[in-house]
Amino acid sequence: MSPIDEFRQQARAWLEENCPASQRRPVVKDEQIWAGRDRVFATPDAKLWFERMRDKGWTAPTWPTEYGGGGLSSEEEKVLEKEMARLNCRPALYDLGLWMLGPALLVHGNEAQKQEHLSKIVRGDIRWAQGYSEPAAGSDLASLKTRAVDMGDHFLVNGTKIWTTQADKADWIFALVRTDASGTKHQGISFILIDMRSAGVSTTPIELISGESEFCQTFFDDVKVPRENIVGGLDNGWTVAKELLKHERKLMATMESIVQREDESLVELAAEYIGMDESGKLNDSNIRSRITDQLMTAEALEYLNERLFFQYRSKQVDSGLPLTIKYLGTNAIQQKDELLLEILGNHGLSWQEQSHTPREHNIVQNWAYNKAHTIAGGTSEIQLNIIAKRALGLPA
Amino acid sequence: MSPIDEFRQQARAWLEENCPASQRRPVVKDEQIWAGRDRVFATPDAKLWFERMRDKGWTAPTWPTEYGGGGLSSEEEKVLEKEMARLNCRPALYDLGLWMLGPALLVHGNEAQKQEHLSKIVRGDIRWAQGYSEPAAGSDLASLKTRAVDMGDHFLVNGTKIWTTQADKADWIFALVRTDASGTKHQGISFILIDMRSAGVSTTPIELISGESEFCQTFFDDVKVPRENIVGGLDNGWTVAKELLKHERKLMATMESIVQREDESLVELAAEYIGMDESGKLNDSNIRSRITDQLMTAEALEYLNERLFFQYRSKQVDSGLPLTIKYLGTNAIQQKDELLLEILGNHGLSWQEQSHTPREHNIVQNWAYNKAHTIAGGTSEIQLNIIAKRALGLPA
Amino acid sequence: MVLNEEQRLLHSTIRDFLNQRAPVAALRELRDNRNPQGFDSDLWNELIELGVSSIVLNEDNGGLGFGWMGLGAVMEEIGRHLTATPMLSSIVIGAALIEAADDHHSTDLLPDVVAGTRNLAFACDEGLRYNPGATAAALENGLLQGEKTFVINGPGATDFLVLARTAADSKGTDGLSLILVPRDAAGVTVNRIHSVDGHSFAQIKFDQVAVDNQQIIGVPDRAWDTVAPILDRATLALAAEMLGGARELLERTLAYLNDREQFDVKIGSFQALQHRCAQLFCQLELAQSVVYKGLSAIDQGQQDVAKLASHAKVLAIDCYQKMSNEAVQMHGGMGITDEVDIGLFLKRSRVCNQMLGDSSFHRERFAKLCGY
Amino acid sequence: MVLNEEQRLLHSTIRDFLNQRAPVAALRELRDNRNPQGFDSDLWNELIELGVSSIVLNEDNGGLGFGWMGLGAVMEEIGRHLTATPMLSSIVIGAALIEAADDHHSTDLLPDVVAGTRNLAFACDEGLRYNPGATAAALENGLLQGEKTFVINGPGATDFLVLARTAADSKGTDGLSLILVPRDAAGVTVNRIHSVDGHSFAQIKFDQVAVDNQQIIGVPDRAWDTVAPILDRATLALAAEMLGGARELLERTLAYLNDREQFDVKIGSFQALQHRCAQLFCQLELAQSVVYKGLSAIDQGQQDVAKLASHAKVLAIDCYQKMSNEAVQMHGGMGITDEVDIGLFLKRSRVCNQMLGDSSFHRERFAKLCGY
Repeated sequence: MSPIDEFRQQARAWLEENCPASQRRPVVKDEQIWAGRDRVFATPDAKLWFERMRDKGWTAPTWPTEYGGGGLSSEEEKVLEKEMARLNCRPALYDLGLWMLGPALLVHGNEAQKQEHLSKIVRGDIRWAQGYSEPAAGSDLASLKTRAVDMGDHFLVNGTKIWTTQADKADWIFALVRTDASGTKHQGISFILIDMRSAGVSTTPIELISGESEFCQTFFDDVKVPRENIVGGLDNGWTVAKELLKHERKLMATMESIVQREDESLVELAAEYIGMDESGKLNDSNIRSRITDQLMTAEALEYLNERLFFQYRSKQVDSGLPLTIKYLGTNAIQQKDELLLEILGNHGLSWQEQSHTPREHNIVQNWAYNKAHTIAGGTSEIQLNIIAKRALGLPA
Repeated sequence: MSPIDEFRQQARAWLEENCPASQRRPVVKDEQIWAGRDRVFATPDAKLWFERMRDKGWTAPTWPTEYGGGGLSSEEEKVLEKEMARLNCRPALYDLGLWMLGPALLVHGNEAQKQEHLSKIVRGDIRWAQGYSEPAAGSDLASLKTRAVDMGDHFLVNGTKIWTTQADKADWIFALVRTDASGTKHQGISFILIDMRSAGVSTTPIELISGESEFCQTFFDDVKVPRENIVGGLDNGWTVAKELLKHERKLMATMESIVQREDESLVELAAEYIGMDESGKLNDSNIRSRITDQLMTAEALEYLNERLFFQYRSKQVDSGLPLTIKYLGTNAIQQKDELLLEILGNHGLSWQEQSHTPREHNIVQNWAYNKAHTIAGGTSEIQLNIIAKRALGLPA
Repeated sequence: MVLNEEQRLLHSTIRDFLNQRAPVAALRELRDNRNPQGFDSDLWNELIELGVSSIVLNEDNGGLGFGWMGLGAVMEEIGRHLTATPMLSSIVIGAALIEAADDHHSTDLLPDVVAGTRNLAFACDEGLRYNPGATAAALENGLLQGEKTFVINGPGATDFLVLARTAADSKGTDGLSLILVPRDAAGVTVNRIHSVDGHSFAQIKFDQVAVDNQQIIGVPDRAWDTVAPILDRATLALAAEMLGGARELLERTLAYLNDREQFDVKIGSFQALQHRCAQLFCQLELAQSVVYKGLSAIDQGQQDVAKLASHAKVLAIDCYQKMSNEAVQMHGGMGITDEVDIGLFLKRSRVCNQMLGDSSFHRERFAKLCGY
Repeated sequence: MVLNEEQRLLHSTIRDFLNQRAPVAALRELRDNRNPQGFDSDLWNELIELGVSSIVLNEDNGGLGFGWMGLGAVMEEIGRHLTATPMLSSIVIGAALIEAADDHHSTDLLPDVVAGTRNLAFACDEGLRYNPGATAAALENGLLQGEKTFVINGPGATDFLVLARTAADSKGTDGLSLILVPRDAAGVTVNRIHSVDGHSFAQIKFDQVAVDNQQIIGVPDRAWDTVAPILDRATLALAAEMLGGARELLERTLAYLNDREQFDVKIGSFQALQHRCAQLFCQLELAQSVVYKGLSAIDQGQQDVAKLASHAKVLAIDCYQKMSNEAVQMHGGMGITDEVDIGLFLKRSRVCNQMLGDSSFHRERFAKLCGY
């Protein structure tokens, strides 16, 4: 047996033994295990599952074991993911530190920073927020204005960040701040880590059209941040930020798998809400045809992801291919949401109402919430700009 | 009875009396009556119909009677068009002079020019071609390079024009030429009329993907053009050209009506080639749904045209509305062409072949030919630019 | 297919009034206060004073002669301001049904409805989607039994116009009657549905509700002959409202694109956004032309506007849906916050999609009417 | 789902060869000369020398072990160069059918087919569109009667593999057999169809053609069990060819956008065009992923690739159609001239749409396989 097959067997056995049955069902929002000083578990099983995965380092499977990670190769990680998917295992930990900051620290952090932060991330002890966008700096991120003034042993931070995911629940935030305003926009930006308990940090939730408030605006009012919390060197934040964006694909994939886990089957829903004729065709030929469009896109996206995995594995990556994922994936989700809503008919118009089921309400809320997908983390327009320039070589 | 109703009655009676039965059927390409010194008529009826319309001035219904036109108001013209459509009367004359040059001459021509050219256009004695685009000046028309050098009593023209419609059959050409290269691109352009019999004019047909050669490239090699053939003043050609573009809507409407007359009914064709089930539905639900899309677009376009007519009549024109016609109309034609082709199945793949009917061949050829619609006379991209700026006020 | 002088005046009067009296903030207030009847009666009474409830009545019944093009202008403004009113249910459908009955009901009820003291809701839908042919509610032996859902203006109505089966063994739209049921009749239970757009609908149970012949509006068993053309007109009115919303969204989006700067320029200068806006404008004007064609057809006395109604609804659905998605997208992060109004239009568009028949329903009907 | 070392080498060998030996100009020549057999035999023989005819055969039959991913690479290049060859009909379908019969035919015929001395065409379609279930051609009492149309490679074939009904009273795809008929058999009439893309098809009449049992390939009456999976593979090969064409168009268009100047800039700098190109690229890679998934599935021995084949064909149709329309549009006036190659791809795409089933056929099949 090849080493990878051996690993597969071991992983499978371990998961079967250690993943509680209750953690093998699609996860609902309230039962996600988010990192944090005050982390709470929806059930004892969730706690057990998290602790077992954490102790194995499999909350961060490929990170070095010296920082508490699992030390797996990327091929082993893929096998682990497949095995987890096979059993429908829920993710053991949710955190922006895990998905975004950690990989960037591994490349740009100094040893002290790695020692300080990585194992806490793996162990889910700290919940991280991201402080990038500002009210006047969205797609044009580099025009950010939050200042960090060099005071010798510390920096004094003033300004505001928007779209900080659940900053009201976060323990720390990694942020881009302006440390030098004299050069071009992309220069003079630093990547900085800020303890949310620092004096002068405050957050206000932003109510979304889905009725949720997952994001905050975060304000910094004369916040003191120790000098050693700059990552990757003073005025070098843009380089770190770019590194971090590389891991966005991974994040998106994770988010997609989250979405997939909560997923409604279009065909099942349509069969239930619209019905089929004697020959087994859906009664509504218009919706039937659009389901075909959607399934063909969604399944093709899975194949595209799979193809990309094989490309990575064989080190023959078409440089343009990874750039397509966010654009295609977010569109596909929204296309499906619209279809789900329409299939529900007037049951797709509920707003926290008893006359509709939680499942129906969930579809409506997701429909509204997911409008953010083509905007957050680089709008679709920015994605297309990038593809045109980097993948297709069209002039700026 | 109101004067307009009276006119309707008279026009109807006249058409019924004067339009030969053979001229009340959709016109095929070979039977179109094109202007020209050497004009030919496919049938004696066609000649009769043309001469009767010409003598009434109804080849150019709204032009002043002093130049041989019909002297009708625009409301009367609309009535005449409706009555002609009611009887399926074929257009009595086809000519770019009629559609484009004439209206511009009426505004910008001097009396001598009007006297010289307008009545010949009405009478179909001269066939006009248009010389605007050049190989390196398409959408960016103003970058044209064909030069006319002032020699006192005449100009010496050198250069080349492309997409000159059937220039090999045209008697005269109206063209934009550069008379002053010192200013910005839009300055120093003149609008000039050139007799195609002049020494130094030559044409080469361009073969299109439809297999036809409707367009030519026209070359000017030291062509002498009399000074009085400049229209609208030296270096003022861009103003004249813009005037002429205003009439493009009319031209497009005419072209649409030409297309409509040759039109295939999607529903009939689909019923014939695809068949219907016992409940009267087309057997192919995919094509059925796309026929709905197409009919809804095409019929809505008719209503949009009608609405625009009422706006003109009541002098309440939404300035943005006319700008939409070309973009929408040309897209709709192409959308329909694709559908027609698909309905034909493998009979839509013929190429001058006995195994297919002339009707099938015609559909295929139109499909290929009509790809030009979204390019010629201002590409769709230029149309959208114009709408964005002029109708929507977005910044340049 | 253009507004005349009087209709333009009506249009600007309503627009100024709503701008002043009921901007979109009024809907927010209604939503956040969970107003029990689903609309603001003061606002509705003021609109009635401006004449909106009599626009399309016959002159005998106090009609104002603005015609359906005039009504379309009013609906457009209602769509632009997301105004919650009983206009569609009580007037465009309710009053028209009463008037069409052309009997004692017209004399007895119509003045109250027009004055707003009576408020009608048309109770038609029973399942997940609009499908009058599948009506199961039935009147037998003087007792009405059945359940209606998604009743527009249900929570605020004083009386329901219930579509119910009265001919035994009838099928489809044959054998239906229209029955006037007071809200407070014994056996009537009204459950309010707070819909996603902040408007209100109702689910209504009719449990052994006693009905006498006087309560039947129009010809018994033949209601559909009267109801169908009125629903076609209502569908066109609804399409006009939807395009009002779409037009408002386009204007707000253009204003945002002309204001917001990124990369040191107005984002409205980006050609990709310009082209998308231009395409949306074309789509809007195309749909608008069908709505005008339909409204004019009614004004010109054409009886059969069924095909135009379905045509208009489908294009209005496509247009409003696309426009609202694009408006959210082009507003970027702000577009997905509740603070900005865009999301309210987005939600309203999806609710309008379902009212009086969704896209599949009307596409199917259009195809059938065209014979393929 | 990626090419291995050997497959990459094969890919670049074929590409270099076709670039050198058969650029699109070769198709023009074929078209303009009205080449009677519809392909250039010298070119085909050279391709055979490079091994293309044995790529996917079993090793026993001289197969080269490049697998279907390797075949896909060859088809992609054929699509990029619009090369007219008997590859699809004689090899991907024909040789595979002979090989699958696994009897004396394999031994007798296969070497000739692979060597190109025999040239097969699969005669299946009878009506306007691909629909094997509606096969009416029938073999009764040893006589074959029927008419086939749109036979790929028909004019150049030496023998036809005719799908015909052999079981009396059978319906659909049951009761069919595959019959080998030499072109010069008595009663066979071949009419050439010059199709819009410059390729050649044939309409073939079989009038009382005498057939003996030796001419039946595979199991009598049960041909569909063998034919169906082979047509699925052929559909994937065709999809690979189509995406080759689409990819070539994208590259040519990008080159044009990077070259052509208007308004004093490269037109490729216009954002609206950039976004459209980026969307086309996304669409292409999406479709390509389905084709690779399908080809890999064959290589991995998965028997049931029916759903993937239909999926791939539909996306390939959409992609090639859209790409060719956009390529014409972005080439502006040049795009509609015959002088430039773009129009040849445009036409080829529409022909490929119909081959082995159009979009409606495969959408319907996909839906059925997914159970809705």
